[in-house]
Amino acid sequence: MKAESVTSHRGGMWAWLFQRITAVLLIVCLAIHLVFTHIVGIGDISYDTIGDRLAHAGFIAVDIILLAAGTFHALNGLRMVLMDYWFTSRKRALALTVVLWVVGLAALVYGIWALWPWIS
Amino acid sequence: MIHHDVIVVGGGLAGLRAAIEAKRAGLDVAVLSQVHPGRSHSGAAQGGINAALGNHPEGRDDSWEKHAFDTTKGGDFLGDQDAIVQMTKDAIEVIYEMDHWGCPFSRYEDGRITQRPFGGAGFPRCCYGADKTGHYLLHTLVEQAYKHQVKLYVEQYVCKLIVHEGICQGVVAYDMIRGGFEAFSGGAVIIATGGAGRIYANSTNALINTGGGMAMAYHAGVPLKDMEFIQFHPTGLYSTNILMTEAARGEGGYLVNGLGERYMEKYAPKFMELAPRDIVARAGQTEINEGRGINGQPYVYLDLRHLGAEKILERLPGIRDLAIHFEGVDPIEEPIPVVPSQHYTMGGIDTNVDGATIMPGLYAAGECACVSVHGANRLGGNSLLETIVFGRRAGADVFRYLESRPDKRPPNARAAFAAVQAMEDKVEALARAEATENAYALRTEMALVTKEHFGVFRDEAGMKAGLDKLLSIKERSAKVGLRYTGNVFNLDLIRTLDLEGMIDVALCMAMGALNRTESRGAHYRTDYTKRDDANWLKHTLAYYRPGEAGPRLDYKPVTLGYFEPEERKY
Amino acid sequence: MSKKPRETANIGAGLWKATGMWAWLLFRISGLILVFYLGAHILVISTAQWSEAGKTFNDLMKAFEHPVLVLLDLALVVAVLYHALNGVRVILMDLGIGVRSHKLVYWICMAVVVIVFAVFAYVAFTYIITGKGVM
Amino acid sequence: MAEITFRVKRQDPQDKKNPEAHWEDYKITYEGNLTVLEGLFYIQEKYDGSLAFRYCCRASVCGSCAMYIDGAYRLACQTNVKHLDSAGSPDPVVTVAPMPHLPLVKDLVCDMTDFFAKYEYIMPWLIRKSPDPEKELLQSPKDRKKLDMPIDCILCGCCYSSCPSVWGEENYLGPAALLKAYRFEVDSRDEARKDRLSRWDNERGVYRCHTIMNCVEACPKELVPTEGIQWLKRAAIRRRLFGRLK
Ligand SMILES: Cc1cc2nc3c(=O)[nH]c(=O)nc-3n(C[C@H](O)[C@H](O)[C@H](O)COP(=O)(O)OP(=O)(O)OC[C@H]3O[C@@H](n4cnc5c(N)ncnc54)[C@H](O)[C@@H]3O)c2cc1C
Ligand code: HEM
Ligand code: SF4
Ligand code: F3S
Ligand code: FES
Repeated sequence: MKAESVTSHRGGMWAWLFQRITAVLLIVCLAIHLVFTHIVGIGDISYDTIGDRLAHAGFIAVDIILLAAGTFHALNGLRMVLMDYWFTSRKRALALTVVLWVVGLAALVYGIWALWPWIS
Repeated sequence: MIHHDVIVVGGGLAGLRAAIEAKRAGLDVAVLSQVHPGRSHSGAAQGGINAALGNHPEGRDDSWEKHAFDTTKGGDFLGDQDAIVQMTKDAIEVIYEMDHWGCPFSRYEDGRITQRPFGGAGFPRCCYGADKTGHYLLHTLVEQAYKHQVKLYVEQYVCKLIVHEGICQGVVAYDMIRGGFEAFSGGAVIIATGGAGRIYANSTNALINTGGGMAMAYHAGVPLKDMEFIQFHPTGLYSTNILMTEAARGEGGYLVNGLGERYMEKYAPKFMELAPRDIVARAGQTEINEGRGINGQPYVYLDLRHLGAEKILERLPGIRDLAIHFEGVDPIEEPIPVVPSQHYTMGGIDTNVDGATIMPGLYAAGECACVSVHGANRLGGNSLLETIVFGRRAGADVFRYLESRPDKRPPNARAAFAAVQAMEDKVEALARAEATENAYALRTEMALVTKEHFGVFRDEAGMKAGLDKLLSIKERSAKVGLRYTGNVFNLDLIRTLDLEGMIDVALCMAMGALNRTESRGAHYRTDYTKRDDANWLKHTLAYYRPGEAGPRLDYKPVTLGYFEPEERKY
Repeated sequence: MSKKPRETANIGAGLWKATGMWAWLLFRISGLILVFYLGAHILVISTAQWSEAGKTFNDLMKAFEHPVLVLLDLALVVAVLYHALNGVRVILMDLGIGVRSHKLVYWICMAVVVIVFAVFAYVAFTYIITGKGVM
Repeated sequence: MAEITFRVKRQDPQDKKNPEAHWEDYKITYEGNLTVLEGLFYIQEKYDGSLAFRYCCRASVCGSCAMYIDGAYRLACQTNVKHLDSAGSPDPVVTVAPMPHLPLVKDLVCDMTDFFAKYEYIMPWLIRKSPDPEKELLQSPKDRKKLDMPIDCILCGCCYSSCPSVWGEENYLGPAALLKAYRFEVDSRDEARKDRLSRWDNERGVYRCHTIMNCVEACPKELVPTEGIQWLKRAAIRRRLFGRLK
């Protein structure tokens, strides 16, 4: 063990905390999402039915939360896994974090673009 | 060659406390230990550590004077009273110090340290942390050693002192991890290697308590003092001799024989189970010898059931675990089978109140030393105290010694080199030897001889026979050899090297015991059942005689001055 | 403390018998599956904006109604449920709840997974067989 | 008289001719009870002086003899062969291996250097800022009770060897060191502010623990390092949000 390589990893609490917070958001929103798409609406998913559902502001909110929280949760989760095995040094971990933020924000923008017609 | 100002051999309570004190005085200190300091035998101590804090509701009138008197009387007046007074005075301070360093003692409602009654003490003055006091104290000191950045050399088996012109200048150690012998030179050496319990087959001690430190000093010409006084603890587990702490009786446990009687009524009606250990051990052994063991078997019961599950779980959880794991009985439901077992070596390297030996530069502290505070019999809870008090004093005195030393020359490199060479030659010879004797068989044989002939009860004929056997074992031990010559973690080497020292220590014990024609404390002779102050109020000193089988015995007077010897009744 | 804790003692369990480790490994794998699914999901949904009136999207959705894909969908539900319920267990432990009885909590969570999955499976199989939803 | 076979994993990396791991069988006869440690001494004395293993107290308090016995973390001195799975069989076999996932010194002896380096790194000592009182530092029994679990740690290394987070990342501090940190942070007498916190409040510290619980499973003292680690995570949050650890 090199003491330096331990100390150089500052922080981590916020990432950890947000992983939990997003998890709680996800479990609520995902439940709603799944029930409506896979039970209520099974076999009946199309551009129009989705459009109808999304006409409710509530559903739009759920989907946007799903998108944002999901993206953070997924990419931070991915980061944790990668840092356990391949991105162990401080430099690599930092690079990974930056790349994942870029990917995440891009995904978010793209996702919102996809939902835009219903949002506006 | 590695150099430090002070070399401490042994990382138990005594060694660590000495190292921390010397380090705080500004010296560069190294601790060499055969196992990681946190694994030292001190960690096995269960019951507690004595100090007249007066925290217990019934102990308000306690004082260090009373503690000193109990200690002196418990030791059958063989203890040096100046040392005892020193220890009991320092006791209070060192306990508070350990607390300030984080030792997790158990607590009263008002937040003060708890105390419990212990054998031979007039007041409940034994401070404790559940029944793992030694473990807590040891880890506290390990932590402090890390904090003070004491240099720790772990898994170094020390086997020889480097002596140059009569001054101790370091040690030679076998590096168990990297292999090979290395010289550690220093301005002073403190030996703190603990007891020699393993010279007995029925010991409660750790497997590494072979008396290596005592043997090293002895071979270098420093006398061993009062070695005939071996303490037997009344309650070792029947099958493994693992200790059931005195605290079990302190908390109210009963000792019961095969007839279901609390037999201590016959031997110490006032103190009952809490009489000093020698008396309780003899009582147990008598019951067993006279056929009153449980179902005629050679053991008696330690019964805790009436304490109730709650008290056992809170105050004696460790005891319960040990009884379950090693004897298969749960003390909450069943009585525990126990036998008297070898427990403590009152004797050891002869030192003064500051831990200094007769050899300049050589110090000793802890169980391996004999300042003589325990006299002929140690009271429970006093030896943890001894390790810390005298470890601290030794550490402080080393500083004074190094400051005042007129000769400031660095240790002699040639002497160090020669000592390493001597060890290497010895191993070479062992490896090449045509081994006709088995070191392990000899060791077992020796341990059984001591157990049989130098046990709780001793007599002339038995001890003579035992001594003869020991001498023949000593002779045969010259013919052992090594079966494995690898470098790394060579247990064969370590255990073979141990043998010589163990036999020599056993011989000191045996000859001292045979010579002493009286009964005093733990040394009980059926042919001389009375204490004889006129002839024997004196310490035995055993000197090494190179080339001869046994030691040369000498005697020196006991320091009195505070309490007059009186009859010892409980 | 139990009465005679480990008398016939498997004192300390081995790696192969460690429930917690397998729970975590599956959790990790399910998490990774979900990450890739989320990526795919965003892409698929976004096809709604690729062509006029969501034609590409509707075609894709039609394709997803194939029984094999419905089964795959079910597998995904397992992953989500497992991850979600074990996630709840993890969060409970973060709060200091059920650390000492983590195995029991784990099996309770798994029971919930099975029950909820049964509902989904019932709906899905009804759909595969009858071609209609239950509601 | 009973008989049992010890199947011991032997390896001497120093041995140029045979540096690889291999299993060797030894037959042991005994009467009454036999612990695994006693069995190892029997082998060392009767068959093979080169067998290496750690030992000291033989009473399960020093933590020397942690090994992987019959596929589980155990203290050799605490393990009675009667209690193992093979006990009932006519030809019982006990497998004895060093703790997995640690560098090997020889046979059953692992290299614990990193383990203790991390222990030291976490500042395992009571940190005080205010001057010491004349007598003891008062501590209520309730506060003292919080220490009961973590102070029983014997630093045997079982938890450390069993933690998958340690396998993946050599710089993860591991359960034992973090349990030590907990032991002091939770102590009412400790006055460390950021001193120790900065050492465990990071992604090589508590956040690397994924609550895998192998450590709890492995601990021969039945301790629960995870409980301490989770407490630390909450403590870090308490500190950031409310400015206090405890
Ligand atoms: C089971 C048991 C319970 C006890 N309970 C109590 C109690 O309740 N109260 C009480 O007051 N006393 C008790 N005692 C006595 C007390 O524990 C010991 O006397 C005391 O711990 C001795 O401490 P020490 O520092 O001298 O030696 P130890 O703790 O034995 O340390 C010896 C050190 O020396 C090292 N060492 C040994 N040989 C070598 C070598 N050749 N080379 C290098 N290093 C070496 C070892 O590695 C170790 O670190 C108990 C003893 C036993 C056996
Ligand atoms: C449904 C509710 C969900 C809950 C309650 C939940 C809970 C959690 C929690 C608590 C963690 C942290 C584990 C740790 O720190 O060790 C986590 C990790 C993770 N989650 Fe989720 N999660 C949910 C949904 C999702 C979704 C939808 C995805 C993917 C898109 C996802 C992907 C991940 C990944 C990849 C990890 C990292 C796994 C690991 O480190 O082993 N999770 N989840
Ligand atoms: S927590 Fe348990 S397993 Fe880990 S080092 Fe301490 S005693 Fe050993
Ligand atoms: S096994 Fe390791 S990941 Fe955490 S719960 Fe124990 S430290
Ligand atoms: S030898 Fe001390 S724990 Fe086994």
